[in-house]
Amino acid sequence: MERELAYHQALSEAVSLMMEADERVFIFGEGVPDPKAIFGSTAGLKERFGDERVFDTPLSENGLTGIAIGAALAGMRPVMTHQRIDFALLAMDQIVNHAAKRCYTSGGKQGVPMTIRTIIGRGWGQGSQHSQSLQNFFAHIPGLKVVMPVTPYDAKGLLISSIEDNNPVMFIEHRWLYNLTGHVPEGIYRVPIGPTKVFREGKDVTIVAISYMVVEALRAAEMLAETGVEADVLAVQTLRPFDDSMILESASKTGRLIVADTAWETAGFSAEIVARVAEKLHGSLRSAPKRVALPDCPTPTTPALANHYYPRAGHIVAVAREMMGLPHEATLSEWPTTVPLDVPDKNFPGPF
Amino acid sequence: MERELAYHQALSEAVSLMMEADERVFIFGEGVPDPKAIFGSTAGLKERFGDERVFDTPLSENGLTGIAIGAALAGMRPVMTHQRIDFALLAMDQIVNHAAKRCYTSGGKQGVPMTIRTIIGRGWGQGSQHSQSLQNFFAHIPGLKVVMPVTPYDAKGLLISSIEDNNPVMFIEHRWLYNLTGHVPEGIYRVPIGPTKVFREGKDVTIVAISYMVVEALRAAEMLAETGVEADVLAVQTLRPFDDSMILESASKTGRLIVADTAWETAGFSAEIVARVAEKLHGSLRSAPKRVALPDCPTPTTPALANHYYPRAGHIVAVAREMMGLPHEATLSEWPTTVPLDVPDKNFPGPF
Amino acid sequence: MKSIPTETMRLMYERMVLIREVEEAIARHYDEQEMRCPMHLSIGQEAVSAGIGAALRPDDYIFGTYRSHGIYLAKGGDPKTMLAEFYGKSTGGAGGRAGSMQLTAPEIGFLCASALVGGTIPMAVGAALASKLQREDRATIAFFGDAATEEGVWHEAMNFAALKKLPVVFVCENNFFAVYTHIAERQPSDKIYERARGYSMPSLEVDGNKVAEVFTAVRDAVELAREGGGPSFIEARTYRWREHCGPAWDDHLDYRNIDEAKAWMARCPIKQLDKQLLEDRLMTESELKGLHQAAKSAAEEAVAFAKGSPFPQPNELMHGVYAP
Amino acid sequence: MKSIPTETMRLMYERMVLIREVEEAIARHYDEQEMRCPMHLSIGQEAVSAGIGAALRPDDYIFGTYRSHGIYLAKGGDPKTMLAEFYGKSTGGAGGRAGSMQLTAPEIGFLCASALVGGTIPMAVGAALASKLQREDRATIAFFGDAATEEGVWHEAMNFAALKKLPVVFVCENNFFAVYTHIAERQPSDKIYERARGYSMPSLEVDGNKVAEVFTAVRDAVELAREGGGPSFIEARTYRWREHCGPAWDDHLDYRNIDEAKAWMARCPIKQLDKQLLEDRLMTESELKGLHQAAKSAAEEAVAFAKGSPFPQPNELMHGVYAP
Ligand SMILES: Cc1ncc(C[n+]2csc(CCOP(=O)(O)OP(=O)(O)O)c2C)c(N)n1
Ligand SMILES: Cc1ncc(C[n+]2csc(CCOP(=O)(O)OP(=O)(O)O)c2C)c(N)n1
Ligand SMILES: [Mg+2]
Ligand SMILES: [Mg+2]
Repeated sequence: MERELAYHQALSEAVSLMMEADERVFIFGEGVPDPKAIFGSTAGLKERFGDERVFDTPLSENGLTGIAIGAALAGMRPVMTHQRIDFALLAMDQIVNHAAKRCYTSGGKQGVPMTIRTIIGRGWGQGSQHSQSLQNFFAHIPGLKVVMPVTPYDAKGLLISSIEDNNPVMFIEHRWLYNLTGHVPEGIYRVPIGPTKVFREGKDVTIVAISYMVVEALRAAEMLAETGVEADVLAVQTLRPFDDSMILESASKTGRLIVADTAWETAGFSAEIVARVAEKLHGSLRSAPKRVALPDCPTPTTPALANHYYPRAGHIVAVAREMMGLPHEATLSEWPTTVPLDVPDKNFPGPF
Repeated sequence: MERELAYHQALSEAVSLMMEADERVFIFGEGVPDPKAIFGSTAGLKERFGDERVFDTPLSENGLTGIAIGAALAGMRPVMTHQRIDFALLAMDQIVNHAAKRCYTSGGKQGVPMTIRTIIGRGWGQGSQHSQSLQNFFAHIPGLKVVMPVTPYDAKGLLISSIEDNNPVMFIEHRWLYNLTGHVPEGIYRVPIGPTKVFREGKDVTIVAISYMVVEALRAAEMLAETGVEADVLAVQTLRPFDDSMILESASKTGRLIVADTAWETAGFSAEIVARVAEKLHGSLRSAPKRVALPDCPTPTTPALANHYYPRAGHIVAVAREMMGLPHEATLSEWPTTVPLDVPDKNFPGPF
Repeated sequence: MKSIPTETMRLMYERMVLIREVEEAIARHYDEQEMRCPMHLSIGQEAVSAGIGAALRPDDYIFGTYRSHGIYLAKGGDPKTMLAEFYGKSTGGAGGRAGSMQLTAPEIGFLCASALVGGTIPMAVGAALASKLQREDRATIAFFGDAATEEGVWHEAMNFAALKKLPVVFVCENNFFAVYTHIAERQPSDKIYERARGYSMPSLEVDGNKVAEVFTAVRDAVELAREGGGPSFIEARTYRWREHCGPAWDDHLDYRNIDEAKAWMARCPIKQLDKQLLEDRLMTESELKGLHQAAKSAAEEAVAFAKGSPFPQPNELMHGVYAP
Repeated sequence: MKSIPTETMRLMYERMVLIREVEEAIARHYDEQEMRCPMHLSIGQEAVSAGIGAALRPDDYIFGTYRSHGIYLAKGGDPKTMLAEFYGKSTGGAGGRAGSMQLTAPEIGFLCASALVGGTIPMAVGAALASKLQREDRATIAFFGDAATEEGVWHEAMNFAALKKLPVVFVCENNFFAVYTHIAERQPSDKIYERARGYSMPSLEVDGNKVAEVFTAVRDAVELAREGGGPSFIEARTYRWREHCGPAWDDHLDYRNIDEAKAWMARCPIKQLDKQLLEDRLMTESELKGLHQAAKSAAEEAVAFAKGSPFPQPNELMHGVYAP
């Protein structure tokens, strides 16, 4: 039977294999070698490769990012972690002004082979400063690559591709995917940076999702299938460079587009997806495209409000049915109030 | 005859009047009181109000932004400057994680009445680290307000509104607008934060522009008018909170939408505008909407490449004519190679 | 060194006990999973907060961290609204929008806490700048941990405060750890106050488990600030007992020297003061018991109040994003 | 203090003169408006660059600032490709994509310059980390101005370099100004090397207009770095002659003390060395003249080369955004 790994295990395996294969690879960041090992995603690395290639750091996000750039310019392939993407905001100068510009401004002479692993999340009272989904900041910047893996298989394959890439890669993981398990082959394999991935095929509606929202989209597709609506579910696992071909193909087939993002709707990457379809498939959509994303407010800590802040499968279902001209089905779009909605699964103790 | 002021004079007058009217207002930033006075936009303030309320600073963008937030929480109304928006990347933690969240996370108890004046630009070899248009970073963040004035009149009126606002306002100016002159009334007046402004009316095509691109859009409208095409020209002077009503009205009237932005096209605010129209005016556009913005590459310093990097009136004209089904008119869309294209006007000596 | 008035000693003791009991109550109830937000306890570090709180006027400001239950209570914060906030109720200080990490109470001068390490340090300097511009003799405390001094913004804030001689006191609670990472893996020396000397301001080290030492140092620094003498830096060396985040004990994770931990616990700031107060006959056994009892019931009352309070309504989600 | 070999003195002199002449050529031609990018000259500060350059091996690294013509030439950079870059030509070091502010030349170990103050300081530390991991005895220079030490990232880089004992030398070119703003308006003290002492690394001050002093300090620090002794900090005090950005004189703007400026110019690093070389009979009048002439023509040759070179083609706009 096929080997199954959890998302976080797939991540550490990818780094472990690359460190074994290439001595230029090393990993560092706040908490990397500590007992929690970035939610398990760096587990075993220090024991395996020693504290020179796997090390903890001071709390200096901007400096550490610059240090990674410098090491990359000097022939290394650093993997660094910002445990939460909110912390990466301290490093925007190094990421956007420096890493992203280096290759072009050296006339193509220099590459910056570095991977920045960072995590987005939701729920469990993390609140406004520990749960933002800032992927669009990076998707807007030429010179960066932006990768957001969904499955354990993709997490490992895309992380390997990112570490081998000669450019700065923002590798954005989702905390609610960490315990997701799935088949992960042994050894080194690559999932190419770029293509959008088809998770499910259907003729009626196209659901394009990002990161954890793919899970909600697949749940929605299940629920829709029960009522005879067949959805195409596509995952944008690379936001930059963005390849819209699969999306255009699917949307022209179904004539209906829903974009589900973990980020705020306004000025988020979901707008780019809708805009591409509007520009390139003018007149071929049967109904107005729609985004399922966050409302314009910071994340509240209390579940009483957070439960009404985060979009779920039910919201996607409701939108899809409306597009199909089907009546609103409360039972499908309302969520069960019996289980807590602020955790990925009921065994989750919190905090993150 | 009406009083005319340059954009930069309008800015300093706004601050001067507010400092006179409200002793809680003060202004600081790198170079604020120096001989160049932020390209003239803070001229005379130190002489007028002294060096306690008008002062220069160390080079500490993140710290200074936090200092402004703290002063605002303690009852002041700071105006601070980041002379280039690229420098504001060092302050993203304070702006996005802190200023933007404070009101909501205090349960509405605290406001953060601060104005961050920052400048975007183009051309004259500023290159990849001194010419970015990063407005969409801020437009994406609930809790911030984002203002981008076009005319001297709006610059003064919107800056006064921003200083009086009880929330953090990103006030984004464009270097190429600094010498633009126009009528500016004496005394305190307000231009409300929010509404989109109509600069010109026409029935054939809607051109929505941001910041300096409004100037190019108006030139394009002139050129189009000569060939019988009448354009609506709208300026989005407030990106957040974003009011799309005028845009929807205009687009449903003309059935054609062009969005001209100073930023990169991919994942920029121009995508949000196109997405809004696609979602809310489904089926009512006669041709595919189009964005006129920057290609996916960092800013080159050499004019030989920069001339092909920045969009101008001619590009807008070409797109509009294509939408109208009119033949391509090289004479309209090509630019004169006789004058340098990397300066706002031929008298400009550079550098910025 | 000026002597410390008896009522100040009593006040500080009372507050240390309140902090201890309230956090123990949080620890007792946390596993009920009704406080659904990350929680960083100050148990073992109470003397730093109590010493600061007693040295301040009600109108002085404090800026804190995600580990601020202690200074909130030491500044006179209400346990009820704090617990209600943790329970996500509309009676919470921020109506359930802040949780523990962003605990804020402008009404007592506790202007901001942050889930970002170092995030509030420059804000404290900004508030001090405001006081100077307003010609008020108010002092501001910037309260943060040892790892916060590794953030560039600490350096920027220190430089600016010294440059402008602002009435701010930087109090660094050095408990030697950032989560599981010892300071030796983060800084070349653990004597943070020595580095602070490079900023042209008075800088000293105190025993953070001796509330009298903390109080005296902060009182003098605050006095200096009020007189226009500019900022000071105080490193209070102490130790965290429980896990970094959450109510449990985590020594099984083996990230710190157990003997070191035991030694620090033996130097419990409350027990040390117990003995002294009794020896100096400032309080009797029964008075002390009484204080502990009172604190414990205040804590449980706060929990009961929180549990009994209503949740905010869904339609309030978008309230308060912008100030009117 | 080890004595400095004659050929090293000659080399440093030669390079100071080359820097001076190349920048004078830039100043002469700038108004032709063909170099269409911001330009920050090092005239008056040549000794710092020359001293650094002479203390390094070809395989050592330098990270600089937007004011790096000096260290580029001092590290052995080709004036032709530099000028061509300023003229925006395809023969420029970066094919016209970098201009002056982001001058880069990996081929000579000049790995990065930045238009962001302080931006390359952590990169230098990262390159030093790479050398350590690669078991190479290469040294890296972090070159920056006085105001760069106000940026948080300087603090973060200093702390990390000291923590890991990395082979990096921080050289701060203190010319007392950030654009028009004197250091007194930015830092409580102008003795930056004193603050650097707080980072557990050797820190000293040198006369930045005396190339021998700079050379000796950098040579010793580089030696220490190669031996695994960790980082050092060197403050080289010097003075900028022309305007902050551009080729003009700007004393009419009255932002600095004219006598102070005159005094510094009287202490011109090149003139001082002239005298010494002649006194010590290391060079003759005519040799010196010869060097100046050679430098001047090298500069004009570079300008001619740049002017004669082709511009990049429009279709190259998107080339090199990503590395293959
Ligand atoms: C900018 C930033 N980086 C990292 C973190 C993750 N984090 C939260 S608390 C903490 C440890 C901080 O240690 P210290 O400053 O000593 O305070 P203590 O927790 O010991 O009281 C870290 C690394 C964060 N919240 N913010
Ligand atoms: C992060 C950042 N802030 C501000 C600026 C604007 N700026 C460019 S050079 C300069 C002065 C820097 O002074 P210093 O570090 O002493 O170097 P010098 O120019 O004197 O060589 C400033 C403020 C910038 N380029 N980057
Ligand atoms: Mg600590
Ligand atoms: Mg300087």
